[in-house]
Amino acid sequence: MNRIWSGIKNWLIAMGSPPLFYRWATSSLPWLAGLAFLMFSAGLIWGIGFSPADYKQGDVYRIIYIHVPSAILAESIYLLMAVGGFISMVWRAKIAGMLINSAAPLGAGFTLVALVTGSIWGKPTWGTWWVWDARLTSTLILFFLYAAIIGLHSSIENKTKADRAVSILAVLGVVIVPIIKKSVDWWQTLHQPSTFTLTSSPSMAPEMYLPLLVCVLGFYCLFVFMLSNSLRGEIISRERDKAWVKKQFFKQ
Amino acid sequence: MLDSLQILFLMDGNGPYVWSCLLILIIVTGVNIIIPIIRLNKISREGNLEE
Amino acid sequence: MKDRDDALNWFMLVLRRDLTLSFRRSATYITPLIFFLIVVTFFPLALGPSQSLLSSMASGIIWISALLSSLLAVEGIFSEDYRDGTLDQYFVSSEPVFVLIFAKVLCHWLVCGAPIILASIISSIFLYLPSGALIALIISLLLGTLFMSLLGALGAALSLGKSAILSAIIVLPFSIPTLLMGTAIMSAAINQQDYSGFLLIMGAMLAIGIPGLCLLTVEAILLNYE
Amino acid sequence: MSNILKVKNLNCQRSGKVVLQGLNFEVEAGKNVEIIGSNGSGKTTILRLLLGFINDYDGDIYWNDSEVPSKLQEKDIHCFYQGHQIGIKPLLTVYENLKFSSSGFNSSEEEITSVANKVGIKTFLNRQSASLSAGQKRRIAIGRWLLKDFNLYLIDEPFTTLDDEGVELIKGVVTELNNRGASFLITGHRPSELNSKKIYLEVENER
Repeated sequence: MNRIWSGIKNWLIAMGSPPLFYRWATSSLPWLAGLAFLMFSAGLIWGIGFSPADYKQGDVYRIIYIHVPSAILAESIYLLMAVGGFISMVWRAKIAGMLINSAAPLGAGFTLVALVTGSIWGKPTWGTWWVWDARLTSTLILFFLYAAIIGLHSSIENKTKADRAVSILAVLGVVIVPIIKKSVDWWQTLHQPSTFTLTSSPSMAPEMYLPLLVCVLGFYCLFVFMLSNSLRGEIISRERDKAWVKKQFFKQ
Repeated sequence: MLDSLQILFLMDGNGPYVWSCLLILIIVTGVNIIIPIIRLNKISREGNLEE
Repeated sequence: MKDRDDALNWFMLVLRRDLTLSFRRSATYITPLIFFLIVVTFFPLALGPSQSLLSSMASGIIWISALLSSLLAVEGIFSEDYRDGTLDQYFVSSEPVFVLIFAKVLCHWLVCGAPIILASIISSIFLYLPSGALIALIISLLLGTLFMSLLGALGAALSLGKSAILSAIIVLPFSIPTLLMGTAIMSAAINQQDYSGFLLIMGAMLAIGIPGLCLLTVEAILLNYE
Repeated sequence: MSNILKVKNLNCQRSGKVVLQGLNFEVEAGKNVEIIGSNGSGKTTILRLLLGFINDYDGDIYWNDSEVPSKLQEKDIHCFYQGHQIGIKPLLTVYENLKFSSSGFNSSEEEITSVANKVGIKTFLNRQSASLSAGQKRRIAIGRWLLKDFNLYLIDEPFTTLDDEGVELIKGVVTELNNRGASFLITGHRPSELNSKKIYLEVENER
């Protein structure tokens, strides 16, 4: 058993050094892409195409197969950035700072998808484009947290200093996010909640629930692929004048 | 075959909403995938800074 | 006599250079947008999500946030040029300097005005603004943000190198007429009345503001040269 | 010989300290004048005074042999000013820094590339100026001198951060522009090899 465990540990440490990560990412990118595309499309096709229609909302509930996975992913990316921030603050690992800087736009993208699909979902069901529902409001605030991280990073020229500043914000953010969610829920109950909330849909029948699970897994695989893709670009642009970049990237 | 696609597309009136959500998802993720690739091409074209 | 195309030449030079610079730095036009949306999100959080309450106050909230974010965006309009010496070139050229200052403010308005208007459309959804008022909102904000950019440029010139909050205090009282005109237009539009009268007044304020405020900005910049 | 600029007993005080006292010099058309002095001896004040940035001075400045003292802007003189800060925008590329300058705006692409070639920055033309060294940025500034014909060049310490090759470049550029009738008023810490009339300023406390 501990052989496997030490294998994983070495792999993690290897990932800590940019050249090794770059080589691993370049070699495994096509596989990740294939896996991501497979899982992602399987989940969506199953969810949108074949799962039965909801008795109350009809077919429009199928948006759940896009809205819920991207909302879940948005929050877990923020958690990942907080872990990266913690590592970069404690061990000063350069790769952790780069991880935050490449994961932030992805997280912002998924939060945006969650917001827009949420408001599109609201239009047929409640007639207005936007509802100040607890989940949507906390997703909107999460979007501002992502904007804060991206804004702070782009405003500092010296990239290593920018990484340290952003990791502080990421670690602080992960403490704030649950507090925000609780306070928004409390805010929701304080103002006599509108009679419905978006995703507390009644216990879903298994044939609706399974595609959702596959979709969430598909989204995670998609994220792993996108992260290694953008982290690769980040490493090259950061270590551009290093020897190993010349050897591996410019093939001189 | 054709009419089942028709039903799939229309989804009794709610079709456009579902498909626009899918479109937004594809656009946003597509942009997030393409930007790093463009950045890498720009760097490899510019070559390293020495020369 | 100096041929007229020289002044136009300089105007285009300043405009094109600042446009290229602003598009290179994406932060310049995203920050006002995000600031605007955050300020607008605070109101439902503070006052409750009830639709009727929010839609009755929507135009006021949107207008105040638009003023504040366009003012915030205009803070550092001159600081970079003042620091690296390009501002001196304006005075060396024998062209009227206030024309060049207007070129800079116009470029800033193009870069920061558009995101603010986009953000106001998004926030009209957030705050359930009655649908008739959207066009009036966009027109009044177009004029309003231009006037605020001019005013903010004067504030930035006066507080060049000093603390940024000072320029806000200097400039905000002067933006009250714009705010009143804007909200008057909005309430007229909501009650389906004709609001062209207010638009004309705002246009007149701009007609006086563009040359007047630019001349004052030139004086304010010259203060830092003695 | 017609004088493009004549300065008669110029006195100027800045915040209580006497900066200039009884300064007289002329700049002939096509000739160069160098004002040499240590820091705080008023070199930059002279340039800013000529440009009209500073107005509280006594003494007279005559432009283009006119008997009546006047401001630079009132005379039809094409003047180029380069201060301590050379105004290179790090976010713009080298080409854009040349194009968007007072001299280079309506010059064609060939002119700009040929000037860039002459000052040795042709290979960096479409690279962002942030990644250039201080010496290379100075070459962009020198490139701007060549892009348009000016009557008078007011340059504040052109030789800082320049290697010998850069100094040679400036000598070549200055002589070339002199032949075209332009005159230079340069400030510096030490006299340079340029063929120019040298004027020494003493700092107030050494007197």
